Amino acid sequence: MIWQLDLILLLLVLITGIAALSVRDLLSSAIILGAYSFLMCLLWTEMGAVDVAFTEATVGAGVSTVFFVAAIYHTTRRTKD
Amino acid sequence: MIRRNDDLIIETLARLLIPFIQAFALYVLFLGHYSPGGGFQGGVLVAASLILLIIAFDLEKTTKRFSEKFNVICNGGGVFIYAGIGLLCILLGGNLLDYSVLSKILPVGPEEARALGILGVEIGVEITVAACLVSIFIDLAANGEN
Amino acid sequence: MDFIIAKYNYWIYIILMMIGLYGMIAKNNLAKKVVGMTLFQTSIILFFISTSVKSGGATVPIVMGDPHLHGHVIPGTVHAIQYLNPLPHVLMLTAIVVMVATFGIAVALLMRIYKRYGTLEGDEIVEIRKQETAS
Amino acid sequence: MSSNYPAFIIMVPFVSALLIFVIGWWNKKLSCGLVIAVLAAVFLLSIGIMKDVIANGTIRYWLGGWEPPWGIEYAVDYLNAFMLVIISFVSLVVTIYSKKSIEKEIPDKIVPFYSLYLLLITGLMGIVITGDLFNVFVFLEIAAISCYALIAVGRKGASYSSFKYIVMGTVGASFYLLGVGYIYLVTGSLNMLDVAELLPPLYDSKVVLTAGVFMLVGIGLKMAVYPLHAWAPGAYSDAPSAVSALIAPLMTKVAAYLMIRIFFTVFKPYFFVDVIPLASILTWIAAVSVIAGSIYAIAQSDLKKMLSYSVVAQIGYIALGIGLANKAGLTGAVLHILNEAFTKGCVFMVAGAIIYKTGSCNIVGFKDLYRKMPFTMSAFLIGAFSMVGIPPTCGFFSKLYLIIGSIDAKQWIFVAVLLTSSILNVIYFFRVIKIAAFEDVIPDYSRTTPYITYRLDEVPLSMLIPILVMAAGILVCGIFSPEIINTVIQHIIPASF
Amino acid sequence: MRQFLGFLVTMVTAALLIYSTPEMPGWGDPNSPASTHVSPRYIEKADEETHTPNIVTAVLADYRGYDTMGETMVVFVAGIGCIMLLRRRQHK
Repeated sequence: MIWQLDLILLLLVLITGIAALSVRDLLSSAIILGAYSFLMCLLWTEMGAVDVAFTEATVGAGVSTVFFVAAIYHTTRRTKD
Repeated sequence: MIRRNDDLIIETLARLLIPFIQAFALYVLFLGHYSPGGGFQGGVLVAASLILLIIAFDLEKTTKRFSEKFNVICNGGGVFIYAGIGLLCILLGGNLLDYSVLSKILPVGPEEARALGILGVEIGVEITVAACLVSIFIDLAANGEN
Repeated sequence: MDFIIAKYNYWIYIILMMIGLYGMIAKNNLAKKVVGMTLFQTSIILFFISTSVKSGGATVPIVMGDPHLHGHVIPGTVHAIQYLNPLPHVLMLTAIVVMVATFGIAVALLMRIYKRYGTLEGDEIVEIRKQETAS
Repeated sequence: MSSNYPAFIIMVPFVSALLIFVIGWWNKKLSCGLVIAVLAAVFLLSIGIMKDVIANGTIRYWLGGWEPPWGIEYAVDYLNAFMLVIISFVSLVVTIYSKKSIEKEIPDKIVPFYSLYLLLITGLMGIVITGDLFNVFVFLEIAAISCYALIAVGRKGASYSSFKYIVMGTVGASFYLLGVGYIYLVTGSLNMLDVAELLPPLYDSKVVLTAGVFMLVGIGLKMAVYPLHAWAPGAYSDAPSAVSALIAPLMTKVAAYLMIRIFFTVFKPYFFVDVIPLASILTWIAAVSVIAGSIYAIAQSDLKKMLSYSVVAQIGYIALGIGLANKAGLTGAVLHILNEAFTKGCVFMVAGAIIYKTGSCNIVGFKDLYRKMPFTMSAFLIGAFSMVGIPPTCGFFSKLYLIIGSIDAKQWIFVAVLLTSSILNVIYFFRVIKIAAFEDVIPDYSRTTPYITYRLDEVPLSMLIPILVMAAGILVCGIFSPEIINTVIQHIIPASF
Repeated sequence: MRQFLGFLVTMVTAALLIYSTPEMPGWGDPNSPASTHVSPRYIEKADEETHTPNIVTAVLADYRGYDTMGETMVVFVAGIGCIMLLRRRQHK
């Protein structure tokens, strides 16, 4: 456990989390959410939860981003907030 | 969403990558006892490879190979393997999901029987997860038009 | 100050959870609510994983096997202090699966809603619904 | 084999949910028959468990053969067995009813519908039977996710109601999970009975307090008590009529069961009464819930919407009984769960029958319904009597116990709240009955035969019989309520009362 | 209004969480109850009792296998739910 790395990752997670919620374009939001999931997965690897990190990498950064993009393709990218 | 687009680079890359992804998925499944991984992660990887197939080629062609009926059978079949192993344990005189009684029908001791039970269960999880995630993706991508 | 640093993981998880919760309640766009939902659920997973950490040289919860025993160990030689707590990891694997299932259903619903109302903004949908009941 | 009943009661509906697809490909119409057969078997199993519990006391069943707290266990006591019987019976009756109504409402999706329907019932039974805190979360999500999908195929605009339910339901389940996490952090265990032993020395800890608050808020969201009820009216009224007849009686009541479990088993009763005053806060919330739900119900012109707000009001009664935390109050709460299961099942099925016949359930259009559908509407009358609390029905007895409980706790204001709510119930139910029974359609004199001839226009028998069974159930439970209390409910009350 | 409600709910929840954080066991404390009550048995006995060196897999599929069955059920429910929500043509 290296606390400097830990802290940097936590800050990045916070930044991407806020960005995913506040960006005014749903497609960007989906991609940032994927990045968020991937950073979260790095954080968990760093904490030693390898199985959980593996799952999050495949599910959060992979499949759910694909689902979200597919849904946005059929709906709209527009968002007011 | 997904139409035929004839992009040579993407198709070749997909052809190259998909076998490796699926082999890695099997590796993750069978080495789940010794390294990170297991049924769920393997299943998601299989689903990812199939989604790549759908994106690189087209949806209609893939769903022809991969009928809805087959998908639902896989979907339920995986869960059925899990539940079946659990119920088999009851038939052999144990509690639900007590894999150690599998040693009565397998030529191994109760501890190895547990390991084998875990493996069987993980295979069921892998099939279900792969089929389900692909089915959700097809539904989302086709938007009800398939 | 000391106590902020000693538990910074917990503080970050609280902040993250608040971001997610605020997004779920205050955002008007339904897709943004789904994004908030994901953030909220991930923060809870972060909390659980944080509880599993043990300082003092504990490693990932995979037993270091003896190559002569096919990767297994002699019983009684493993001590709890050497490895991280595996139980929160197990629980969170299940929680992630639940998360992706909820996400799938929510996204499918988003598409149905868009097909019906032609928009994803919450207030516009409420407006259309009001007109429907009035007529 | 009988020792494995608790395992079979989950596995039988679960495996059948997979088999429905096989049978559905062969013949679509058979899928409903299979569900009925399965639920009949489940009902017999739950009766078997109930008998076993009455004969031998609590059943402990170790899943996977691992002793608790390492493995997951079922700990089936009187309360679990009682809830199992209620769930299996109500779902059996509603399934018989659902055949015709689903064939009319969503004819193209019968097979996946019944599969999800069985999984929803599996989820509800899983919540009720298990003795592990995290396992409750898993089954809560199974029930909730299948419920989201089932609601969304209902009448126009159901998908938005379902989305609202997803957002609030996820917050509820996640809060519950967070509470479980806090409990795990301080005790290191997830087994309910083990946690109950480990917690008392830690009652001063702020972590335990937070855990309790989060779990109760999460369950409150699932239960739809007043300030957290926003999802309930839309979800219940927009769902297909068979689904609303299933979830309105069962979903919130299972959450109420969970609240009783957390209040009185996981935490000792004195924690919420003496250590932190959460119980009295709950009673006040419940009182507000009762009054607000009734007032909202009066304002509705749609029958299903009115009944949905009435669910919010009635769940307030149960929360009030739990929050009073004395013998009569808890008896009233548990009896009211039984009463609500029958009453809400009955009136929602009547609403579905009216939709089946007339296509809408706006109250203004109910004129002459008593002449056209006399049996259905008399069942509605019995349901209304039970909701108001008129003596031979079960609602009278549960309300009586709640009033006795309030008097025991010296909370006179709650007595007033309960009586007021009865009056409000009279207002909103008898408005419906007045239109349906006494307002005639104005004869059209310009036509050659001005007087309308009244024909009997009842729903099909397979829909009518379940409605009448439910109505009979309300009366039977009312008449035999002393026996029910003596054989079952008095064992549910914790010994410290 | 919605923003205000969101802010209020968020602040109340945050206040409750922050209020309880100081009393939590320290982060990474090997003697916290979570690490000493149930989990040591898994770590020490998992390989011996199930012949599975990956403790997470052993606990996931064996000690708490019933949870995992529920998890599979959840995935199945999501798949069927999406079929029901989005697929227009009946599969025959």
